[in-house]
Amino acid sequence: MQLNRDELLRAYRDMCLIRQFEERVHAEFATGDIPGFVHLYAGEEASAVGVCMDLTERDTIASTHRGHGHCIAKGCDVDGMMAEIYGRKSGLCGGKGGSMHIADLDRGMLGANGIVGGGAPLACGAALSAKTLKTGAVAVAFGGDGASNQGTTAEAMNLASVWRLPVIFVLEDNGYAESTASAWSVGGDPVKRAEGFGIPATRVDGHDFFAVHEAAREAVARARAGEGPSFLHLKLARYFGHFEGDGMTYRAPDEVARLRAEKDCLKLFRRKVSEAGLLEGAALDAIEGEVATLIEGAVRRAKADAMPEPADLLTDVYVSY
Amino acid sequence: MQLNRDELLRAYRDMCLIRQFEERVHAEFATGDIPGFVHLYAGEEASAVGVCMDLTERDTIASTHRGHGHCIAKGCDVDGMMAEIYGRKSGLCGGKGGSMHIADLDRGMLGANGIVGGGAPLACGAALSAKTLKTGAVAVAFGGDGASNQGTTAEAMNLASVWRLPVIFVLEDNGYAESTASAWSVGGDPVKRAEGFGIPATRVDGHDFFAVHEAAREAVARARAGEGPSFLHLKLARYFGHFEGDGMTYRAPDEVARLRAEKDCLKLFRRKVSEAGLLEGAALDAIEGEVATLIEGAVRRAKADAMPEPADLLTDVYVSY
Amino acid sequence: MAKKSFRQAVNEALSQEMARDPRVIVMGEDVAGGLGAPGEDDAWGGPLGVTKGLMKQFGRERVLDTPITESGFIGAAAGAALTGLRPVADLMFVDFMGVCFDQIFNQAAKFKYMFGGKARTPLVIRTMYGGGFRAASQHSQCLYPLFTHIPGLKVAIPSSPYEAKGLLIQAIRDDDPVIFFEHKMLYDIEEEVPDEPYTLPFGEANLTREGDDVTIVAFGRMVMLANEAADRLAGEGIACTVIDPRTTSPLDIETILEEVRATGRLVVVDEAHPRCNMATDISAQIAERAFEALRAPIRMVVPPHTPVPFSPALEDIYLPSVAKIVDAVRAVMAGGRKAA
Amino acid sequence: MAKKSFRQAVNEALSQEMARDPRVIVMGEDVAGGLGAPGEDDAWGGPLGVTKGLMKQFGRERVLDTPITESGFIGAAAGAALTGLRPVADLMFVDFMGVCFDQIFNQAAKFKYMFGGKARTPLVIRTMYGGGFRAASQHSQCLYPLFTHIPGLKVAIPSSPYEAKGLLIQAIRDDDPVIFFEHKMLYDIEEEVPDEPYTLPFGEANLTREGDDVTIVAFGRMVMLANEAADRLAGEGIACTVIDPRTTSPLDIETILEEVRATGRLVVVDEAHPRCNMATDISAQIAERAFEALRAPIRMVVPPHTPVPFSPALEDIYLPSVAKIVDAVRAVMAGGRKAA
Ligand SMILES: Cc1ncc(C[n+]2csc(CCOP(=O)(O)OP(=O)(O)O)c2C)c(N)n1
Ligand SMILES: Cc1ncc(C[n+]2csc(CCOP(=O)(O)OP(=O)(O)O)c2C)c(N)n1
Ligand SMILES: [Mg+2]
Ligand SMILES: [Mg+2]
Repeated sequence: MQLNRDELLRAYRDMCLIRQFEERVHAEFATGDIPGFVHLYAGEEASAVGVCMDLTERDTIASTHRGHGHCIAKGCDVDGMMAEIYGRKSGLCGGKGGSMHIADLDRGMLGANGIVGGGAPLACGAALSAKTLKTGAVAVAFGGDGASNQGTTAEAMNLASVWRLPVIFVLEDNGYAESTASAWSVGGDPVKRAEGFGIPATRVDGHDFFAVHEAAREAVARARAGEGPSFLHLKLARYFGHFEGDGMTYRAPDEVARLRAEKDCLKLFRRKVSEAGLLEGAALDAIEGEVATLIEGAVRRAKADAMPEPADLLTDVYVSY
Repeated sequence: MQLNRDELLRAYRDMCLIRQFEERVHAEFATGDIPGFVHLYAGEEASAVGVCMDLTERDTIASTHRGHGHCIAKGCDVDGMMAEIYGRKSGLCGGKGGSMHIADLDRGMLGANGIVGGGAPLACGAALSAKTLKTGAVAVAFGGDGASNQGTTAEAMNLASVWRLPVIFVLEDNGYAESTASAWSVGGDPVKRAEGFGIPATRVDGHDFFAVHEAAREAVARARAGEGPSFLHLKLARYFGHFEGDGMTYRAPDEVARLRAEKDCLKLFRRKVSEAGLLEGAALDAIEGEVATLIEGAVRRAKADAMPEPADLLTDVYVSY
Repeated sequence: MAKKSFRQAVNEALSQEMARDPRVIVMGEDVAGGLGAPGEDDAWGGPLGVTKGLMKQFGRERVLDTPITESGFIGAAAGAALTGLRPVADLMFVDFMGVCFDQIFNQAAKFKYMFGGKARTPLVIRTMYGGGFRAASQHSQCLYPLFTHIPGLKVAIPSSPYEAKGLLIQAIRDDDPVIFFEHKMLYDIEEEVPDEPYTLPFGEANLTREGDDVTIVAFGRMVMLANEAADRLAGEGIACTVIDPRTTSPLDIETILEEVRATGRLVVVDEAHPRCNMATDISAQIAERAFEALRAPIRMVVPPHTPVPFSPALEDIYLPSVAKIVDAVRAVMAGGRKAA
Repeated sequence: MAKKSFRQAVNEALSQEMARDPRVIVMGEDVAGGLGAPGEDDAWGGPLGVTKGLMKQFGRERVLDTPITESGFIGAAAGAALTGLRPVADLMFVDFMGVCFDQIFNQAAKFKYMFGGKARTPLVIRTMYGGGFRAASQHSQCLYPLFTHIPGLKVAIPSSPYEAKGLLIQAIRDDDPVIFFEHKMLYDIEEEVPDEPYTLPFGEANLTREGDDVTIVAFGRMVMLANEAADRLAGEGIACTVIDPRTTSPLDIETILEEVRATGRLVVVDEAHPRCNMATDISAQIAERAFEALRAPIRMVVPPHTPVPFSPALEDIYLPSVAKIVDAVRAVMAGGRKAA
């Protein structure tokens, strides 16, 4: 374990922030105030935070439809995110994008993506920029088990392999694509596939922040050293439906309850740091409290913030036209 | 070696037919009479003929831009092919398709394809028809080393894997996609990729008809038995340019001459059957003579045949409109 | 006959055609759902439940869930159509066409022509389109002009439950590839729909209102808005003919010509992006062929040339509306020349 | 200044912009060629040799050959554009857009809007289009209407070597994604092209002929045909204005309006499939905005609604031709109303 106290606190804070953000959006969505399709990341926090831990603002990530966690882990402003989800002018995208398109280029967050598999080629492009401009930056492509079957993912892996791009493919295998189990939809083995493209690949327990971080750290180091792409297959779980409104009848009745009880990444983190005597419970509790205040504020502000104006409809299509 | 005399004669005849067809189209193209893009298959005959040997008319193949060999191996009429290449009304597609779109659905030849990687999903569809309608038929998707990097290929492999389709993916790795070497463009190993999708895969010497046929026979048997897809990686070589007009400066100066001398599939076939005492040289020579007559007739007829009429422009767009 | 929702009408069409013809199969992501999962089988029936129940009726051999691999399975549907099946493939949102368009426009659409007429490709691709769902730029587009552009494709856009059932059954029985557009805001709309199977012909427009002053042409959900506008305008003494062409390819331009010759005034309502869309297509054809009959400029009611915005505040003003249609009709009534 | 071919003009634009700005890179299948192969490096320069020599000048780090993986590398170009490079990606034939359209129309085109204005995506996609090459249905399409339809994209269609160089340099310096269409039958056409770099503005039409009787609008290779038709018609005493809009998005509709107001007659020549194409787009805009000025129906000279046939005998009659343009102009001169 190579993280210092501050880093550990930051990791826990970010994971809590994601969790509470998502639990709250879930609750708010139920009131009918939040428009559109919303896909929540709760349960998968160790992935976003573990992977982004060693990234700087110069490094980039390409995210998915289930992007809130990646945004937070990459440092996006939580008020701006919440306002965006509510469609407010103060949102990170001025209300034009919504949950599925949150981006913050200044933080290296290249966007959630409504197209499954859409992000992997983009991450290759960011990696190409880094390589060509010799910035030393690394790019990460997050994608789900469903996305792993999309042709774009395969193409991006081969491209990264032959171009030796500083890119990391993170397969967040939460067991489902919509209602379809990855056990059925993913033929063979993602790790073998990646190796088939000539990419070093490992499988990691995605509930375990430390395991994720360790694997990501190696991959980041490999990328920074100019040794090309890496692939991580994280096994993890989502707690809510595919999108808000999904009844989740395809899951076992007690499945989520059991996951929350036995596999929860926050609980696991707490157990590990306390067993290792690294952080005391009070510090972690304090973080949870701070985070709650933050989220409360974000929701309050988002609800109060103004909607975009009619004139906003026509701007931002082109730089010039 | 499980083929009887008639089968061996047929195999040699088909390989000769392809070779002479292509050598002749090469020569005719140089005269300027043949319009459009033409990609020749000469050198790769053992693949088409070896793979199609155990297929019947019920079985289907999806081909590529380099499709003449697949057409002949699947039983397409050589006159109709030649006329099509010349854009004549008597062509297999009435002159509307040309070299890149020759098809003959009655023979299970689902079409050459101008889109690299376009055929693999179509072959999955034909395999799905066979499976759903319980015809016992098998589908083959031919594709090049270049096509192996296309997302459609990966998608089709996964689909075939999870649907357990009776389909065989044949990667004709002739070392180049246009002027780019497969040694560069194909990251990792195609056999491992296929295995990564859960598909049994083997690498075969694509110059050796018998090796190809043996591997294909197993794959066909597996498909007919309902055991799902297979993958064959054939290493072979093309003798002409990527398309007619390609100067091939990217190849070593003596590369093709050496291949013709040392690796030629027809020579190898002759050597093997004569060493094994299966066919005598005279029988093979006779075939070459017959084939030459056939090709001569095809070219003569194609040149003499009528062009499509103006009214043909507007037909065959829809069944009804 | 009973009131049925658009969703039910589509489901019924599928179910009846599957019962009628064993070659009809349905495939797509989660068209049944729950595959390989521990809970309910047939858990989804598509994200909005349109195909729910088909799997229980016809089994997984004819209602096939797919991996997320649109090129793969849409291409497979095209290949299956070429070899004896009559697949109905579900492209979920038409916005996803960009990952599989090749299999549609270079493969399925062109088989027949490229192969000299020998192929038939009885393929239906069902897909959701349109705005109002707050689904943002990548889940709200119309894009039927892109498919209408392509020779070899047919394009149907039902405007109501009755239309949906009849047009879908026609699409399934049709021997050409058909892209079938379902507006996601229509699924809960109800009307009387016959229980028995019936077809509505492609290339024959439907007149939902008749009036002497102005001809309005609209597609899909816009027909509803056009009818509402016509009702409102009737109160002002302006009598509108509303034409629902039902299919954009083939397009019943003859009926539109005839009506425009009668009214001399045309408004075209199109929810698609404004450039090279159906509004321009129809305007141009009319301007070429019924020029002398036109008494006022043709008006197009279309969204601005921007992606679909997420925020309800923006999406509401982005979309064509009853008020915009009413304004356009008033404008063509106000301007223009006398009757010939 | 020297005579240069369209091919040379494109090559020179790329070379000069790469020299000027280290962020400009070129990528695509065999844009150099010979990678990993035993023979000549830079063996191809694309299938028609347009990018030949760039790799020798700028090295493989800036002239990147790619595997056959259009979604992968076009998407990578979009991602690179978002993060500091100015990629010129080569889509070889526009017919291949179907395997990578998503990265173009849902990603690159929408970044700026979806992200609330914060992105810029200085991406150029060069691509060959058009018929006459006997390249059949999957290598002869135009398809620029599909890109013109999409908000967020710009679309340029140079009609000559001079236009090609100036428009390509503009495209590369432009901060929005541009799809740059090169007609494969134009590559060997020559004209005077300045040696130094210059830009031609987007959204500003070019008048290649001026005359009082009829306005002809044409795109790309069709401009050449329209000019020829105008020359031929001049012999009959019919004076044509020929407008080359240069870009379809943005479109300089104002210039077209102005000219149509002057001549009262419009012929639009479009090599693209006839439905929802640029001919309909322009006709519709003119019919809406210059209706009163029109003295005759607008005529569209377009191919029939069929895929592009292979046989020269069919392709020759499929394509718009000088004769067809001449006929259309004669027809609009014959019919119609008196001047207002
Ligand atoms: C190209 C495309 N196909 C289908 C969809 C619809 N869709 C959205 S999310 C999703 C499932 C994605 O599964 P996975 O990649 O495992 O991510 P998860 O939702 O589990 O995080 C699907 C099918 C889409 N958005 N884009
Ligand atoms: C989608 C697509 N991209 C690019 C091309 C252009 N192209 C035609 S053949 C070819 C090379 C194909 O290489 P490979 O698959 O190895 O087949 P080979 O030509 O060697 O038989 C390319 C790039 C195409 N036709 N379609
Ligand atoms: Mg998943
Ligand atoms: Mg090859």
